[in-house]
Amino acid sequence: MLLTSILCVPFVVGLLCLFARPRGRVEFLNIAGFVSVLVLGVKLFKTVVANNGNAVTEWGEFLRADALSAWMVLLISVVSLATSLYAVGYFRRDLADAAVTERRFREFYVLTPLFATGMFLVVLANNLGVMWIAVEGTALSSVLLVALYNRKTSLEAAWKYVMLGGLGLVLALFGTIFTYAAAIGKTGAETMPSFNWSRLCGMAPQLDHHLMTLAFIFVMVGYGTKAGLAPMHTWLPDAHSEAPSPTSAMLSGVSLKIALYALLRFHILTTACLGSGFSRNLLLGFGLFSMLLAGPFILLQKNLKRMLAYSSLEHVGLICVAVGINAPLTVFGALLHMGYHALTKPVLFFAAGNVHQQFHTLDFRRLGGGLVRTMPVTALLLGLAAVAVSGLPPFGLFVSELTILVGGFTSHHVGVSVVILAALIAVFCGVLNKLARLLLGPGNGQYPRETISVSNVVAMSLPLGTLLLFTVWLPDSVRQLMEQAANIIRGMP
Amino acid sequence: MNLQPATLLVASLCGYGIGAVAGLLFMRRERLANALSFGVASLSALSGLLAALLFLSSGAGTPAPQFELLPSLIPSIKFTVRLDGLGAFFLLIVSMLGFALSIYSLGYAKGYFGRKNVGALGAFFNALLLATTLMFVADNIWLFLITWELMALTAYCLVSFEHEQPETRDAGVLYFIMSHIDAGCILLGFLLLYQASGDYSFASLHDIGAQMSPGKRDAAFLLFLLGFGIKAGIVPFHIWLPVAHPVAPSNVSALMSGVIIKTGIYGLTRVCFDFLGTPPLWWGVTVLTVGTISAVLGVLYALMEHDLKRLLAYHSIENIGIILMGLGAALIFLHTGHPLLATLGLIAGMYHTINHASFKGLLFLGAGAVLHATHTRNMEEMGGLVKRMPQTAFFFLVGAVAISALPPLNGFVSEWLTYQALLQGFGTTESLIRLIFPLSGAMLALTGALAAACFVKAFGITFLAQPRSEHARHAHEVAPSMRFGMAVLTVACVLLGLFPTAFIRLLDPLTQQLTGQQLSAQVSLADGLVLASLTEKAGTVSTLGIVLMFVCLLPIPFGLWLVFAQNSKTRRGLTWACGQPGLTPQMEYTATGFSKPIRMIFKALFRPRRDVQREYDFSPHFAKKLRFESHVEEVFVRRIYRPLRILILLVSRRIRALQAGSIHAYLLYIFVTLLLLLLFAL
Amino acid sequence: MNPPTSETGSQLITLLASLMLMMQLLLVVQRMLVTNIRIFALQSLLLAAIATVVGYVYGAWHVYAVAVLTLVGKVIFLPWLLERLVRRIKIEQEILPFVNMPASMLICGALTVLSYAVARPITSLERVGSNTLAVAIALLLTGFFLMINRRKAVTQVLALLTMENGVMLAAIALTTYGMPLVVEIGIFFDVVVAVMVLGILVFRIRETFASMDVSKLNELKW
Amino acid sequence: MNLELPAILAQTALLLLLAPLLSGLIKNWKAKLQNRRGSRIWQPYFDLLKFLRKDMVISEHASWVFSVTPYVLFLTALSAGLMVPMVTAQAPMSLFGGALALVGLLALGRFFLALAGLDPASAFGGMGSSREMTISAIAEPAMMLAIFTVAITAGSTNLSQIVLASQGPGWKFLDPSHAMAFAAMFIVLLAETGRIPVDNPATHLELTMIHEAMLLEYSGRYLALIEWGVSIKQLVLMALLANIFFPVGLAADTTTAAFGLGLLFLVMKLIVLAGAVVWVETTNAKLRLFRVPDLLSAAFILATLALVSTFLFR
Repeated sequence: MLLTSILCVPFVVGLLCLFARPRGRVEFLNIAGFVSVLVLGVKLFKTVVANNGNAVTEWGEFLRADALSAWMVLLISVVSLATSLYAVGYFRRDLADAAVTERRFREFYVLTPLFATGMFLVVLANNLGVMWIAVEGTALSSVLLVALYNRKTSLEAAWKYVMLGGLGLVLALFGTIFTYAAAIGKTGAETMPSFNWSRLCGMAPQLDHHLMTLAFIFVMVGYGTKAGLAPMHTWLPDAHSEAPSPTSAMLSGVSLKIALYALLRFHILTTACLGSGFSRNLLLGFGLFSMLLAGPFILLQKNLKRMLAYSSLEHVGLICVAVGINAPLTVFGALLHMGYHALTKPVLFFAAGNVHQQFHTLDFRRLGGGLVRTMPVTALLLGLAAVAVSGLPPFGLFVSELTILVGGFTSHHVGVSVVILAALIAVFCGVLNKLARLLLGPGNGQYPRETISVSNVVAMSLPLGTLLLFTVWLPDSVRQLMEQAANIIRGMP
Repeated sequence: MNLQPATLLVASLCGYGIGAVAGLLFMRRERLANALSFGVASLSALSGLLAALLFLSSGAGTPAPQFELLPSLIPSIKFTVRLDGLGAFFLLIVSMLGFALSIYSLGYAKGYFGRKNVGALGAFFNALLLATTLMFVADNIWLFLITWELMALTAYCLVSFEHEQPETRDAGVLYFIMSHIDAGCILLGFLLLYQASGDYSFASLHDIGAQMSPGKRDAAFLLFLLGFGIKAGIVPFHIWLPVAHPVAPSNVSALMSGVIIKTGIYGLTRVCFDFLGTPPLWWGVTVLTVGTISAVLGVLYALMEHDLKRLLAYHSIENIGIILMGLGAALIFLHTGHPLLATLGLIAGMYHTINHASFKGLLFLGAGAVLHATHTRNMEEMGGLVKRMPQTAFFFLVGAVAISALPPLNGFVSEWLTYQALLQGFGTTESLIRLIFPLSGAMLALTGALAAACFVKAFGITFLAQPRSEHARHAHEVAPSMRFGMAVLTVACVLLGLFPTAFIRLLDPLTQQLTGQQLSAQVSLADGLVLASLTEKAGTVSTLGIVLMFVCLLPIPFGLWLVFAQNSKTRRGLTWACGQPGLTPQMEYTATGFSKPIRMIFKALFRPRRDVQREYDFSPHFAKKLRFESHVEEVFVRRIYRPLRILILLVSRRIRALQAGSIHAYLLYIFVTLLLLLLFAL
Repeated sequence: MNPPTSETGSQLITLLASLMLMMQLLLVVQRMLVTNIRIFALQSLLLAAIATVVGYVYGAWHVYAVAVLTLVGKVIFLPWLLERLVRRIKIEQEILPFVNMPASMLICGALTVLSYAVARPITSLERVGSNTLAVAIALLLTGFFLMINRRKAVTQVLALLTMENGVMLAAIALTTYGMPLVVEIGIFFDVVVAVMVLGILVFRIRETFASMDVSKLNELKW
Repeated sequence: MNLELPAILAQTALLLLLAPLLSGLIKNWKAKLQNRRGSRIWQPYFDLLKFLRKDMVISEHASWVFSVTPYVLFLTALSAGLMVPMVTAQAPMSLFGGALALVGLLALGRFFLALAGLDPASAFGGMGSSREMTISAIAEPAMMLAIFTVAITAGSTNLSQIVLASQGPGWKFLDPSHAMAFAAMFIVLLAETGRIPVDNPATHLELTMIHEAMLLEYSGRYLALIEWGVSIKQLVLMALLANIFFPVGLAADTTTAAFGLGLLFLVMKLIVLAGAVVWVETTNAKLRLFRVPDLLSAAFILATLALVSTFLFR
């Protein structure tokens, strides 16, 4: 019942929020829901580790959680919890400023749990078709969140998001159907083949190679769009910058990785089927391209949240490259990186949200500088998270990036590693250049000193604290889980 | 109590940690934060100093203490610390400077009270010392890289401390970008080494170069040279240095110039002498050439400065060049199979490293004191400070004499050793390449003479003559703690200058570790009074002897006074001003004027831009107002960095145009991607 | 177990599929919005017909369900919804597309050829009809092109839906039985919800921008 | 350890006494060549005595640096002189430093003199300091290279060792490299001692003076000390030039005859050198300040050629 309850809790919370009356109760429901999901997620992770990496299944293999899924569940629940915590202070202030209406407020609290449910379903569904449906569900629930403010720009962003995302999903569906078709007639009897990933994986070598190649191309472009890989990433900065900050955090923190997860499932299947590096090389290529493309955009960026979005593009690219290299260390590093990035990015978006609520703009030039003076708490947390996201110690992204590089070097992907490093440095330079000028400086005296709610500070410092904790102390069980997940990705269950 | 170096080292590291935390905790109570963080830092530095001295003086045979600082929590990351000869030597440098600076800071930070967050300053200061100290004793790639990055991060925070000034923010950004690039290069270099060794510990990397293919070994060397070179500020990667060092608080400038850029030297020494094995000839030649160019250009650009701290920063480039000359010579000798000479070169480089730390630290502290007193870094607004802050002036003068490589102070000793290494190198090989030795020696001479010229300017314009501004007129002597900090380094300069043989004995563990030789016995003559270069025949010098000579000869002038000048009187009078009454400060020579001959001689390099504006009253012959501006822009900025920056921005702008907001274009990208992939799969 | 009528059925399916492709080409050249919507409805109807034929010929009952869902959803409900939308926002005609008609036709032709080339190695896997898969891929690619070429939000939605038709055609052609019913229904509902969401957005865009021209949505860049 | 007290005392005395004589000699000869009668060659001694007895006026702006400088200048010149073989091959203080220390000591004196030029806040002093430091800076590499050429041949930087090596086998008298190095050194000598064509020791015109500009504020016994120090420096440099390039007649043992012979040779060599200096001073005009680098770079090129030829001919 574990998997079912992980799905049900946020779903029920979302439905309840439709009807719950005082606003406080809605907020409480969300937080409570995500806390319990987190508890369930931890339980799942423990179960999987205790199972020695064997998958937990429910409903006759309809729901299935192996180490990879369990890891993703953990990420989703942590980010959702942080988001729901942050949203309290954020929307209270927005309501006070009349930036959102009561209706939009409720819309957020209903859609966010549904969004989370969709993501949980993506990672827990065994059936590839259901997985697709769930991804589409996350897209649809998040579109309205992106358009929540109903500004011109947010509508534009939402439109681009839904059109490009929808297009990507159609392509992904095409690929999914091809995958399904590749299995027909290969199991002997002319019966309905199973659409379950685990079953397909088991018979992977017998799948039709041509179809699988085509399927992976469509899936790559399709889910790649959703995961924000360049050159299909164009919706990403728009959506991330226009969504309310809690939603941006969800989008960047986990939503991208969920699409990537779907992609990875197909990658595992394709590699097992073709036995060649076809999908690996595609991942590598798209990943590198994404990483390289992020640099120029960050260098000339004018908008804080867009800059963060491009940084996400870079990190997703890095994860892809790491998986594409396919060395034990790089895949391990990629998973580690997913986790660390999921803990870091929301904090950055939360901080950007605070900045926006204070100054009503995200334009670097209009913001000027001197955030350390005008908003010391936000500036501190933003600075720390920026240090983390730039891959500097003492935060974990340094470790994961270095792990990936070491893996790349030892598996004779020296050139790729050098490009990775160059891209990382380029992005670092851009981010530093922008944030140093934003954070430092004499400050603008005409704004009132920042008022920051406790929940806000907690929501921002909790992920950072967790990040720091897991940097210096990675429990054995977590490591085991990641190693098992890495083995799954590398096709060695 | 039996004190072990390891215990003292741990105490020192913990101390810095406590100092950092204390600074943060008591942020709101700045006096307490100041006293606690810098007080604890000075004690920690003292402990580190003791640890280094204990280890270094225990002789070359002592096994290096090695221990785990923290249990390993993430697989493959080990916090192994090992205090070997090289590490201990640099620990000595950082602790010596750390001690002096911490005490100095107690007074210096008072200038920030009520204005800036002194607690944060103390915290970052401690953190920087912690990271640097740990970096010097790291025995593992991971720990090294982590501390390396932390060092860059904390140094960035300190450079940007006075971030209200736009130039400070820009400088910080430039500094951090360059440090990140150097970290990237170093990382790649280490990855290449790791590829060959398969282990992260430094022990496993020892002589790993022998197992690498020549191509990879050369690549690793170049990467390290680039990475550590950027950190050390070699030309042409030095552009961050004269920008970043001056804008930091002066105690931090001193630390950056004294220690942080030395981390590059540390890394290069560690890598070249410990890891990469017997070097090919061109490594040494490259290092020597780079060093020579850095030295000459560094001092030339220093001469053009009239910002006191920028001037000092350029001198750091010069001195790094001199250090590299010693190291480069040593690398050549390693190649030609002359370990003794290599050791001499290494000693010259190391000696100059600690010397530079002491006198450059001292000079920056002096500059800080001047800044504290006059609130300006512009030399043209100073003058006459020798009467208003006599002790600071004295300390600064000692530093100036030392950095100009004048006997009997420490700068002279290390440059003497460098000369000796270079001269003896001539005989080590028959190939034409040996001409490089005397030629770099000549350039070293040029450097030394230009440095002397520069410090005549720096000291003369800043401290002597009449005050050139109201600020300078109202200057006052600085707090006792600041003077004490300077005094510590002054004493270090004098001791290092007068007792070179004793100090070289401390270098025995280092040379034993890196080249397998110990020179302390060979270079010491007459019970250590005289320093010889390997043999007595090749050349000797005794700074202490020179001082003794001075003392012995001093009776001559005094005897003359007694005999002839008993009745002569001394009185104060006006300075000759061509008979005009009223000598004004405007008549004094300025810093810009002082360096004009040099500027004119090296016009081709400097390309000075002059801007003269005259305002006339009634006759074109009598100008009412005259405004003169002269700018010198660095050739590398002009020719490389600015075009590069423009190019990057241009390319970025082009790329950015791909994403101009049209959803149709976006769809097209996906479409084309899909089609390409489909065609590819056909 | 193949029924004897499979040969005829196969031919019928091929015919219907090629008709679908023709509808697609008509869409490419047609600029009236309402007509576009009706052509799409017709195309969906053809899809439903194919599903019925498959269901009948192969005796796969749940493919009927697909046919019914398509009929209800894509032939009736969605066109109705879109037409209502178009009428409410009072825009009838597409403004000039980026590529003119003859060039569009040429491109679509090229895309169809490409589709055949792509589908060639896997035609042997087709269960129903011949070259149905190629048609499906062609539908997808031309739909994609349509989406790029058109400026109006509603046409873009339509293009997306035709692509979806192509996907469903591929599903039927490749798998005989369609996919598991749960998946089919899920996909169907997702599509419907997607169109409703799109509708909401189109409406809001129309309200805010006083235009439905998506090429004017270019405030967000870089 | 060759720290023999008599030798030290003797050489100190020699330096102190011979230096003014050398200056006087040059002045006198120069005057003669210019068809003037000129001052007596003993005149510098009388000047020094007079300066010593005079009262001093020190600028009100000057600081302790101004007062310290005469001592530093005097002591550095004297100490440097003790490291140079003059009469005996073994200089009394040669263990305490060789060519490098000598250059360093002279530079120390110059450093302080330049500071003292800036100290009294006069425009002239600063001008002199600036020019002096510039010229010495560009003279230094040439000097070092010339010294290196000799040092490399002898395998030592120790001046006594160089002289001793020259008396051993394998030493070619005035081989091409040494000739060029000598020429370079001679130019440097002119620059370092403030002679025409680099500087005019007899001028007080602000446009041309270099060395004198720094001394402008000195008077009385400080001036005496400085003048004496400067002349000692001149003597030291000329003795250096004479003895390392023409190492003949230096006393190798401690007999009186050897000493006498050595002294005789030294005086002769100095007379020849002084003659050369006088000849150059009389036949040349002073160069413009910004032409001086050309001269000194010529010296540098000569020294480089010397070095290259060492490489070629060995």
